[in-house]
Amino acid sequence: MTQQSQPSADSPAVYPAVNYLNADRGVKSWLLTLDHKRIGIMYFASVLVMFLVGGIFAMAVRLELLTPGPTIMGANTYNRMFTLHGIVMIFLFMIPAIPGVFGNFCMPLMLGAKDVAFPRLNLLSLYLYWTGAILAISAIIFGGIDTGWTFYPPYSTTTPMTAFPALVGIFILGFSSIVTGLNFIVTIHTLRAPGMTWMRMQLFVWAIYATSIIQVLATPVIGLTVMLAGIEKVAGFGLFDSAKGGDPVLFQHFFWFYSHPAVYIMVLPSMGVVSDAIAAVARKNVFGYQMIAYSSLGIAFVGFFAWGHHMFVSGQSPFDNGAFAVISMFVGVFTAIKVFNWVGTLYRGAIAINAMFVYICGFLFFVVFGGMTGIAVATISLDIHWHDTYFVVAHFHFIMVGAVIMGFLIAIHYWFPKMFGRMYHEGWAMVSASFIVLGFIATFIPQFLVGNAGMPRRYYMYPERFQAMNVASTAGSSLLAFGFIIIAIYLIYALVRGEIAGDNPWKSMGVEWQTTSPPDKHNFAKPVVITKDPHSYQKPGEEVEHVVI
Amino acid sequence: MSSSDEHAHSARHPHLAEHFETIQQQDYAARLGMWLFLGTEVLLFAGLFLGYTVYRHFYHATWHACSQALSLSLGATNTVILISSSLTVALAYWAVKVGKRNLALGLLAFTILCAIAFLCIKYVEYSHKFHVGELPGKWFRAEELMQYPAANMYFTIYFLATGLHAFHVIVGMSVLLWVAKGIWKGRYTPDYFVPVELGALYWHLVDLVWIFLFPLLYLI
Amino acid sequence: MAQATTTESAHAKDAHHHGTKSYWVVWVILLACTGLTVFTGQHDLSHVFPSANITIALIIATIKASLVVWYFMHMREAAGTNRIVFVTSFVFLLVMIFGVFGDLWTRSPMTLPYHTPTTEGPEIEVPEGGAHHAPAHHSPSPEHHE
Amino acid sequence: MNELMRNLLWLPPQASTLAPKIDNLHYFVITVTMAASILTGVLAFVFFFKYRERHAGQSTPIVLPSVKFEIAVIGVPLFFFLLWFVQGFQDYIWYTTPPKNTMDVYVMGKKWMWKFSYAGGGPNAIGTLHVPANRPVRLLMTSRDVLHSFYVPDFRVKQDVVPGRYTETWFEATMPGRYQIMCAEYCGTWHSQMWGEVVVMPGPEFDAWMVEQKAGLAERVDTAGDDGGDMRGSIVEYGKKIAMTEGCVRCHSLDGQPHIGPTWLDLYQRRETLESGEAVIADEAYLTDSMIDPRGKVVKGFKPIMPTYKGRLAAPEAAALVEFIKSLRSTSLENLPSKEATYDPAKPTQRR
Repeated sequence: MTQQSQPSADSPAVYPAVNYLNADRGVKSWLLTLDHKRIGIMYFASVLVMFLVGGIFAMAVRLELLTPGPTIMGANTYNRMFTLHGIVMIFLFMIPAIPGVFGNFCMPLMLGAKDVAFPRLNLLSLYLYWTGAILAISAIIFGGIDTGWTFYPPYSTTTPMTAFPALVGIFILGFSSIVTGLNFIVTIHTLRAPGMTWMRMQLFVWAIYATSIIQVLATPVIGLTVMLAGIEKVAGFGLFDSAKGGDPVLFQHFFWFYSHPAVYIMVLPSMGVVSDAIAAVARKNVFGYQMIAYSSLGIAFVGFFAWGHHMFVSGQSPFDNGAFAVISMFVGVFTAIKVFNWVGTLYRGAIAINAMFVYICGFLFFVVFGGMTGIAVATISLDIHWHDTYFVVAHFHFIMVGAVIMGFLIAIHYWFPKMFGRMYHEGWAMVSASFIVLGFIATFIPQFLVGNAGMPRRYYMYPERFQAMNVASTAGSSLLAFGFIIIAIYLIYALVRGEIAGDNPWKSMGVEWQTTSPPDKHNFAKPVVITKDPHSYQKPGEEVEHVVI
Repeated sequence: MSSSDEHAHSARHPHLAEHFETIQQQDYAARLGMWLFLGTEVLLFAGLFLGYTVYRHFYHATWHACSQALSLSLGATNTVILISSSLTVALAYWAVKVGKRNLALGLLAFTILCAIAFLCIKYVEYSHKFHVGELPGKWFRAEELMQYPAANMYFTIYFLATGLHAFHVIVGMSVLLWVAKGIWKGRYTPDYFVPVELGALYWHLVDLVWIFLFPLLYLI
Repeated sequence: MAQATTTESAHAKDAHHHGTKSYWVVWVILLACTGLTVFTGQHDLSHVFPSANITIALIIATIKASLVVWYFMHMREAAGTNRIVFVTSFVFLLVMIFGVFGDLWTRSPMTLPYHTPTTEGPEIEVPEGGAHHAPAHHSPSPEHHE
Repeated sequence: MNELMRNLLWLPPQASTLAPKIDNLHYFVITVTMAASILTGVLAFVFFFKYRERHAGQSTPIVLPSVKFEIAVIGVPLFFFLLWFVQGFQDYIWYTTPPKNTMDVYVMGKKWMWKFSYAGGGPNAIGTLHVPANRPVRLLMTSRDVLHSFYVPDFRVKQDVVPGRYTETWFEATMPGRYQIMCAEYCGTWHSQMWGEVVVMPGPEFDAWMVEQKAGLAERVDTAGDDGGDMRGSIVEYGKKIAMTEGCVRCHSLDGQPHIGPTWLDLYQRRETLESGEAVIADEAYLTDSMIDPRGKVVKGFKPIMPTYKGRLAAPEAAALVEFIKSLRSTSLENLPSKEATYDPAKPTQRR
């Protein structure tokens, strides 16, 4: 297939006998592989385990909050639970998930390349991830860490509990993130297929490119911050200790300089996945391709200037609060552009009815609602009431669960046939999708309300007046957990006995669908030449109506 | 290090990895990867420069007094040493390109010697500070600086910045040793020298950071 | 071949074979700059303009740094993307510093760390012509001080 | 309309001059957010039904946005966002500049309690802050150990409390009543119990209270001063003296030895199981009740022989005893005293 040809719908689906999965056997072939697809699969497995671990901590927190008083655990255990929930979910699942799994697996395929630019560095990134994960999780054994995932001194540096293993773990995870970002930037710059200019790359590749820029430029700062917190805790240098002249608010500047761009590291890849998936599901050209591509870069750069809106009530001066608030408003505009263009892509499309579309509808609603509550929280006067309450918790879960995990699920359902060559059961996928969307709403809408009522974050015991909403939220979270269990079941079933998917089950025009699924060890039998714009679905030589809104 | 993955062998060019089309493409990728890595190093030190400027803003008088306590002569000699080592490593890179293998090895040896000299001077400065008690945090007990508020903060920043920089000097030395071994074994020749360039780039960055650290710590 | 930039750096490769004269010249300039910055560092120049010392030192350091980057690190022949990458990292260094200093420059004096609070009540400073605070005219009663 | 929206969004009552300002902007922002997200969700569903795939391989038109459409897509959201920013920043500047004639109160956040002392020689108080209604009150806050955050939901007021420096906030309560203070910045084991209360009294009633407090300050303490405090010996020694004179130590040991009554070492916040089998946390309320009505909640394994101290102990004496019990802590991990974090102020520096 030299030309980017229209996928032949009628040829019977065939499962290639030799592919990257069984090209060479043995555990050593997996652990020392240089194949970006295998590294992607190993990332996939470890990221799912981390999601399970984080989910268990989440359920522990939710069960504890069923009653105002102590329910199933003591105060210190509860503090450890929500801290570990934060650390595991953010550093071990959200940040590495989509870039690590689908960035590794799909991005080189989308570029028409044989592999990433530095395969050995890619494997190093996976090993760094595993080491960091083991160290971070080991914090439970060394007495647990109860400082919250933000490690604010002076509490984090004076608490009797050992935060050191977790800090070292995050330091190592930072390097894994830098190395992945660096690898992807160089790959996108150098290994694009002939004919693929920057404007013919798929939108997922644009999103991964923007994410990698943030990963490379922001992560060193958290590496230094975590190192300083560790030194401060062990050696008492007094950098953030007011008794020795330090300023605790300075740590917050250090921490959020990384952590705000980090939230864009999490959300940008899932936006890229949705851009690709919407074009494939609606079988239509992307509405405003340049706008979506440039808004990814816009979010990447302007996201670096807005970290101060996490510190509106921390004692920051009114001038700086105002400056950060204005800049945060501009970051919101880029997300709004993306949403309008996604909905525009659906206009006059040929939308296929499948589970992915249920997720996409949920994704659109949650991105808009989560995003605009973010803008609401960035309005300074409202933040005085909302800061550190459950309103903020609900906002970032709307973005993290609503947008990022929904995007992760869309990516799984979209590329599962390409990764494993088998198809999952569409009916069960629809059922679990509705469970997930409804469970999500039932979990986090009550948290918005209890946040409005004034319930602060990280509360082990709370006044009775907040109990009703907390019970509703716990009920919602169990529904959400149930939805994830169904997904796990039918995906594992499909892995073993799913029907053969064939090269291009979705009839998508993505470059990654030009090769067999699961793809050969060297990706493409014949080198790919790109002649058309990406996501363009008209058949060659067919005249199609051009509409300009 | 990104330089470590250029050694897969294929028929087209002895050092061309199979997923690259041409050696120029691979060189371009290696250089871009190295410059990105240098960007992350700059941002790693950015945090310490921020800490320095913030606490200098708070404790202006203390900063002035404490920087007098450092020995300017040792700092200046260190700067000269690093600048000269930067020169010799650049010449070594040039020597490899034009094929003068022994000259390149000699120059690299001189650069590594300069690095060792830098670390020795650093050791002298540190031991003096440990002796006098100009130490960070709770160990600070230098009498004459006691009357300045938060004088320990200056030495916290001093030890963190110069400590991290010394660590990078050690890493830079081992990179240069690796490059020297490559030249010695004849792997880096006039038609394949990019890893030498990357090693030189890393050493220049170490020198670059010291160029900024020296005036801020010793002269203000 | 979409990699236009790689061919350009290929030509640049043969431009390398000029002599090493430029390296030595740059080395001499660097040493001169170091001498200059040491000299200016020892004399208090705040009468020239406020915080003159640090500004001069930073200017000289930037000159030295850009010399090292331009000649020693071959930024002269490097591809465009490498330049953008390295410059952006310095831009974000400045963004970080000015973001934080937006806070420090505009804080009210009372909220700065070196404004040493007693454990109980602060000495309320009356800002020049600022709001007249009730307790200003009498400092908190003596028994508040430890 | 205001009440409807306030109840709909579960907002607490508006008990300060700041609350209506914030809530009005809140209603505007939330309605626009709801409208936009519902519009997007509904539009997606409408397109889903209207443009679903009729037959396999159906070709779709190329739809491209015009420049006018792009400008609208950028302009409309930006307009709303900047409008909110302008309104929000105005309210914020109004919130950060206290009026001239405020009454000053120094607030000290300490691991899991709030301490207030009034400027101009007023009384000290733990946990309860008496303020006059319709008069601005300015709080000058600092922390003894870690970060805390002074948060009164009903006033919509929140300000972090940072050790080693002062942060300032102000409010003007409008409705007399009792409003809960909560700590909003995570500060350790009992962060969720670091509550206090703002008692808003009508103006004249407050003035009378203040006069009575100041008069009584010389010989009697309203509630405890600081544990290293400057009042007539610290509250803890005062409590210890009462324990000796009233004979509590005859039955309650102070060092953990089993005795006639439960030991007082590490008693505070300990989970006790009573004769009736139900578990209870030994907090201030339980300790004070047990002094007044000892036979009400007897701990399992002890005989109900303790005499009642109702009428023999005045309120401050009971409070002092509770403080004394709270200070008896072994160095177990559970409630490590926050000693090492207390700060000794660096030497005062001359103004730059």
